[in-house]
Amino acid sequence: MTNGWIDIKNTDMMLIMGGNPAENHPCGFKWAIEAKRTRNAKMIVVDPRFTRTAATSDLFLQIRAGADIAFLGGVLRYAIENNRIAKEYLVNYTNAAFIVKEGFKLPEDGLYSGFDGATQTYDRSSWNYEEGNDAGGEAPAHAAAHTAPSAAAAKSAGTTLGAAAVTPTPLPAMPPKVAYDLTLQHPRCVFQLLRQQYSRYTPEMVERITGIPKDQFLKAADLFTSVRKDGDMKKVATIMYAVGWTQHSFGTQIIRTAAILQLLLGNIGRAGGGVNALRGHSNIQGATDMGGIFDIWPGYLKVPNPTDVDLAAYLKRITPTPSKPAPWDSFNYWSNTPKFAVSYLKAMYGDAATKENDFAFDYMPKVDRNYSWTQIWDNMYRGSVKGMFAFGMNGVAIGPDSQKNIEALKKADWLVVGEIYPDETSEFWKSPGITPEEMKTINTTVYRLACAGFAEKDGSMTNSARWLQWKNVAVPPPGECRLDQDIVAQIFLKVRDLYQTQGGKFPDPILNLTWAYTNAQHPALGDLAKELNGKALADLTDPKTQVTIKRGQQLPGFAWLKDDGTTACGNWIYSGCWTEAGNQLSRRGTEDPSGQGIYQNWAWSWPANRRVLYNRASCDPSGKPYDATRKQVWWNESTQLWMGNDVPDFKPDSNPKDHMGPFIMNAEGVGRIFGPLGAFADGPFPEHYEPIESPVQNALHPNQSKNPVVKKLKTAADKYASPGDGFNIICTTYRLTEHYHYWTKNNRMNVQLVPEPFIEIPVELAAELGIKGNDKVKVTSARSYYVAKAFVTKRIKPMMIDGKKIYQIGIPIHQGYRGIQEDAGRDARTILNRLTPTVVDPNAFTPEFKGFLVKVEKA
Amino acid sequence: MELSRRTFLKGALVGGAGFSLLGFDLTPAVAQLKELKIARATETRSTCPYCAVSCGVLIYTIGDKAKNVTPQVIHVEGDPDHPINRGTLCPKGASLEQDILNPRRLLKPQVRRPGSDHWEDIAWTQAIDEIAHWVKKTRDDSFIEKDAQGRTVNRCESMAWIGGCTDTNEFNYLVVKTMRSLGLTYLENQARV
Amino acid sequence: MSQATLGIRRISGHAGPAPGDDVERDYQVCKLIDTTTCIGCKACEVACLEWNGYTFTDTVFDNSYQTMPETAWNYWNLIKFNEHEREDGSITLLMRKDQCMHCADPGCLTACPADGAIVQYTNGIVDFQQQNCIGCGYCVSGCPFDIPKFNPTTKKMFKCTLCVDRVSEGLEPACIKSCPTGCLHFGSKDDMKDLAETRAKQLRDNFGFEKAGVYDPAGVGGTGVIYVLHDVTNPEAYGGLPKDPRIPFLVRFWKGPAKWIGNLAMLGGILGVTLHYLRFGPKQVDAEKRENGGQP
Amino acid sequence: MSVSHVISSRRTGDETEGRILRYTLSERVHHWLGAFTYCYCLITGLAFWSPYMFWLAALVGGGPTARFWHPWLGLAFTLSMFWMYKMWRRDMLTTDADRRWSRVMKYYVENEDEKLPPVGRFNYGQKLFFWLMFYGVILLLISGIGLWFVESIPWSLRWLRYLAVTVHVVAALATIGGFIIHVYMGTAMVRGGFTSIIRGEVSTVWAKTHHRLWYEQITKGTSAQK
Repeated sequence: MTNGWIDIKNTDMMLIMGGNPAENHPCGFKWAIEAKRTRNAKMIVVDPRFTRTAATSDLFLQIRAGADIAFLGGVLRYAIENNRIAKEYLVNYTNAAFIVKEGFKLPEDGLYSGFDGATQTYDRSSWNYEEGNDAGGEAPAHAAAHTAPSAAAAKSAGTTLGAAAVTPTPLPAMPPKVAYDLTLQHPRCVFQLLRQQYSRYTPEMVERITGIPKDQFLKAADLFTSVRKDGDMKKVATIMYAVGWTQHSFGTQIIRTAAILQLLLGNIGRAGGGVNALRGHSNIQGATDMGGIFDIWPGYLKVPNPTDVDLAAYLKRITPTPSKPAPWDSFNYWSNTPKFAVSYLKAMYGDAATKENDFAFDYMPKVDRNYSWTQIWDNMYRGSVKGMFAFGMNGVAIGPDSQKNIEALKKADWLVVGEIYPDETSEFWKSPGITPEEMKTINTTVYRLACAGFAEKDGSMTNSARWLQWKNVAVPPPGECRLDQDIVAQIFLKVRDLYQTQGGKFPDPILNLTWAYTNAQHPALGDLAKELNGKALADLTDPKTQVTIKRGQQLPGFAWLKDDGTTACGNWIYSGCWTEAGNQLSRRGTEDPSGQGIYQNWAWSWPANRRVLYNRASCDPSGKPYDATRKQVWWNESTQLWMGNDVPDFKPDSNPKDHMGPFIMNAEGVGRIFGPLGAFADGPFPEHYEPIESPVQNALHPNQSKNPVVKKLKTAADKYASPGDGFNIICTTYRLTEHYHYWTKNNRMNVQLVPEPFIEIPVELAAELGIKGNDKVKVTSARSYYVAKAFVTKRIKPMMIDGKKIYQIGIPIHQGYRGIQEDAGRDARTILNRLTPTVVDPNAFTPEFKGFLVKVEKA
Repeated sequence: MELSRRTFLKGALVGGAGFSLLGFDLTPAVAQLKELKIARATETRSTCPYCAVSCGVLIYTIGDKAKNVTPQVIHVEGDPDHPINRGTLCPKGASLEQDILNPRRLLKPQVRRPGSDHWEDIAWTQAIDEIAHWVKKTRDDSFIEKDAQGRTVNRCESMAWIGGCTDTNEFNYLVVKTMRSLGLTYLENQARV
Repeated sequence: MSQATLGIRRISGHAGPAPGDDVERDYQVCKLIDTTTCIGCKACEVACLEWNGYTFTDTVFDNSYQTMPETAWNYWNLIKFNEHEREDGSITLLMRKDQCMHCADPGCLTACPADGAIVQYTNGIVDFQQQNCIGCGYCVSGCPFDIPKFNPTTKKMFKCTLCVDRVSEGLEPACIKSCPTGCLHFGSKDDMKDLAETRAKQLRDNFGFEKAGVYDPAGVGGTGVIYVLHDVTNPEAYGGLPKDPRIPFLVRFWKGPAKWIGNLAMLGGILGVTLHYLRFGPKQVDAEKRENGGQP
Repeated sequence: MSVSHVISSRRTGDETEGRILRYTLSERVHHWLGAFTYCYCLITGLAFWSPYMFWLAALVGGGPTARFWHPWLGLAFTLSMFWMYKMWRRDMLTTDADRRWSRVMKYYVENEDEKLPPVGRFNYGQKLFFWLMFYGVILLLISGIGLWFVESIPWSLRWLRYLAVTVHVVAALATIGGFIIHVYMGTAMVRGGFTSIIRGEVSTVWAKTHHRLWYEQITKGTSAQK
């Protein structure tokens, strides 16, 4: 989230779309209710179903699953046409005034410039700024230069990953001096391109694509943009979303549209504003920060690819250089990448990482293609992935196309599952439909290790608002269960012994990995947290403040990291979490003097305990907060420093006159309305594309209906439906508030709340198919089938999409083949994700779980 | 209400005295208050493992940390001091007692041998030993030091690690650290799905 | 009398006044349920079951998010889900937490014949004392909200106790503490009424719910549980919340005037025959009458 | 009318040394069965009826036990009532004589029986009492079942719950009224009445004065048959 859970109480307007916080984040949703109760904030909910979030909303719109960009594009057009934009914010804090190079083409026909049909990729060199100076009128009186906002999606607001696709061909650099036009009139300035791009998203077009009636759409657009009526900068609007946006073949671009809308309205960086991703799992943010995904190192450092022949080449490729209008200034904080990368390598390989061997750069694997989730199962299905560790992740139940995952596991050699309950992945070899004979032919060795539950482990978890919080051990692990970290440590140390005694392929990284834990077989999570924070490997002195840190001491923060090997830090964004002052993660200060829900002394949030990101943008260019009642940070003329209730997300001593951009992580220093060059795989502006399995053609450009860069997988198990072959009902999947994925089906209490899986079917469709409430229903997709009871409801209405009557159904994901009800034979033991298609978003590689085609019939 | 002396007396007295329409009743209608079950339990502060709101929870366990007691959970409630949930919990968080104390918990390592139709128990040491051998064999069989263009890549594409989104930061760091040192490129977690 | 007894204001089936009646000063507890901010998440149902530790039951899906059709002897509070069609044709989901209302004038206590089976504490909580309950089910007839539930095996009645064990130790009830959106609120009756009126006014003025209001039925003397409803003129839409709940007339008649008439009739009958006997004495058979000279 | 009974083969009306059999053994047994069950239901009913009498329940084993047995013994009483109905149905029909009797009932109350028309086996008061009990027990049964399973009466039919309570109470009060008079008459007012239901015999004089028509019918009947 750019802001935080409690910060939502400061908002005046909420758009909740692509997420269902009342059901999936109930205790976080309290703050949305608090905003309604204490500030009369209005809540707009847009969802394919009338959910329990919609029940407390002021305006609910039912939308067709997969038409989110069309709706948001329409709201963008409405805001521009009705001048509901934060002009000063737009000019100074976004790249609206930047001028784009010749040769860039908007996708009227569905394709940006540079598309190569054969490889289904773009040559993105034309998506760049033009070099030059003030191309508009003469420079205005005060140096009201403009800074471009960072790719709001990059680190925080956007995708779960924010990693750029790994493209082997090197991209041209962004010009250091960018041409700009402060009056925003230049035909190729970003603002005009934005206006032209969304001029096609008229209310009529929005109705055709999304199925939302024109008047309803206009009511919502007017209500949401009303925060900027007549240029009023006091009010703030927030956008809250979840996997309802990410799980599409254009998921990243949906979130981009929201980010652009919030930049246009000047809501990013404001208390009660921002684009807030309601992350799913308790430590999904932490696991990603820690580099638990293939394309990043801890701290979102890009993973090296084979063209990085040495450390220098690697650092040159991934360290951005400023690209901004001449009079402006850009902190471009990613310029410190070398310090972070070298400190990480020192943390990994300690003394074995020396200046001479490029700090053991070659010990790290280099990546030159997509190794994401669906690729793992695809390659296991093809036989190249032989073994898998699955610790607390139920790959078979997650899918997509669970049957393919089961087939893949049959071909693997070994599988190690670390779980606390019997799950589908560990028992793939006896999943429903496998005969005893076939079981004999499955040669996979499966180890199921009994792990410890959450109450049996300490350690920290990072929540959706980037707060790291320490938890304590309440009960010992039952039976012979072992702590997860002990299991991984013992397996690794055993592998290391084998390499020491028997040798083997390239043992160096294994042998030289640092393992300085007080108890090697049982690494204490406190030791690991200290390693994350980072320590000095030599005496360090800060020239400005003359403060010295002794060798071996914990570093106070990432400002102290060096690229000469004198500091080690496991994850630069977590530096500051366990300093010499002790474990910051277990702080429990409950004071909140500003009343904005910042809670500076509660636990610790990354980066550097900042609670609201880009909070410099909550002030006007002269450094005065837009809304005095919700002051976050401000420029203190006397001390010549930024100060505030929150840690300023800014260079502390940068005078507003220097006009440094508030989005310090971007090379431009400002928000990216236009996502240049390699930022995004499918276009600098979001364009509406139909889901891979869609009942209708794209109303904007029928011949390019789907996202051009999305590739289908090609094994026998990858099948895709089209309306032609009888699949004409849109199906969306989601979680319930009473259940948690495939976990609480083992919990007697939650099973009592919702005892059986069900399928939400509109009353009209049920009537057509002769289905009554509680009847057993079979849903079939191109890949497989799913059986559950019918929940005939009035909360999903039929929709008119482009003249066609379309039905939508909704299915919760919680059924598996091991669980209390499953073992008692009280449900059909079919996994929902047998239905879902194996196609992913080109930037985040998230499968398209929301909005695919199915058939429905009585079972 | 236990048969107190007074009730017994009253019953006997009235029984003997025969009819008395306006009988004077001595039964004390004492409302027996259930004593507060968490009054003396040990209170441990933790975080709910389910969603990313990170509600603070109080886990009440029996005993007062004395040596001769194995703590067992008797109740889980919201942590009123936690600034985000302020003592509230959702239906999953409120039922955490059933997650900690659950008869379906796996209690020992098991293995399914190739072609077998059942789980077999296996000792921890043997399981770890076998897994380590599998890891080494799979890595050695398929480790790629140089790619087609002869550039150093040092990666192992035949093993995958998935998981970790409800486990701690420190565990995830340990996993990334060990798996990257093995050269794994297939490294994924729920953030992806 | 033990301290607990002094805290009791009314006792069911009790001859004479309750020992603690009007003896101790105490605030009236009140649970506010703001159905306009209820998200039907069932945290209250779980918190109640977890705190009171009663057993689980096998439930069946029945075309609704609702856990079960009615509260049960081991499920004291239940959210009623209703897909409600508004005037303008749009659908909304009305969710109301159903549990004992802790009436000021409880129908269950009035109807209960057993001594001490139902008590009303000085803070307004109405509580079943299972050890005194004789399982006759009169409270089922007395309750205007159909709350008391019978356990067929132990032959005892059960209902929400408003966590009297927590409240008496100064804690708030478990369901209220757990409610994620703060739709449930705990405090004195005056504070909660004030909070409810303010919220209802805000709903009328700022959120377009002209008929929003506070549900605190006078028919039962006001309740320890009050609702804020989107439309207080139509409480029935919230899963059968009675419009004007009061103790049923026949129950009041039976426990009131009929009781005294009956007692008087019986006393009168006994008195009557005794007087008759004194006045007329026994009947004489012919032979005896002749010997006694025909006196009566 | 009389039922041959294993214990005693004698029929009502048999005359031995100036004693006439008024009630056979089975009639007496059923009467006392009904009496006992009614008394139990009376005591426990009164306990549930008024707080001031709740201590009665303690007498008969405590509230729950009282509540447990009350319905079952209620059923037993109903059965014995029906059985008595089967036995005395014909004798209990109101005749013209009864109507004339009722008009001058005042004398009966004031013990001037001689001014009353002759009476059959049961006088009109006894008949009224019988029918009172008979219809009373039917009402008690129906409303009792409603009370017994009150939790299974659905909320939509809740008026049935309230009606059940009221009907049960009113019917009970009626039967209690009758019961008081019945016990009073049987024990205090009519000497020999009590022994008649205990031992089954009455003196011929008793029969002549209280139930002349029954006496004549019985003695003429037997002499005629003899």
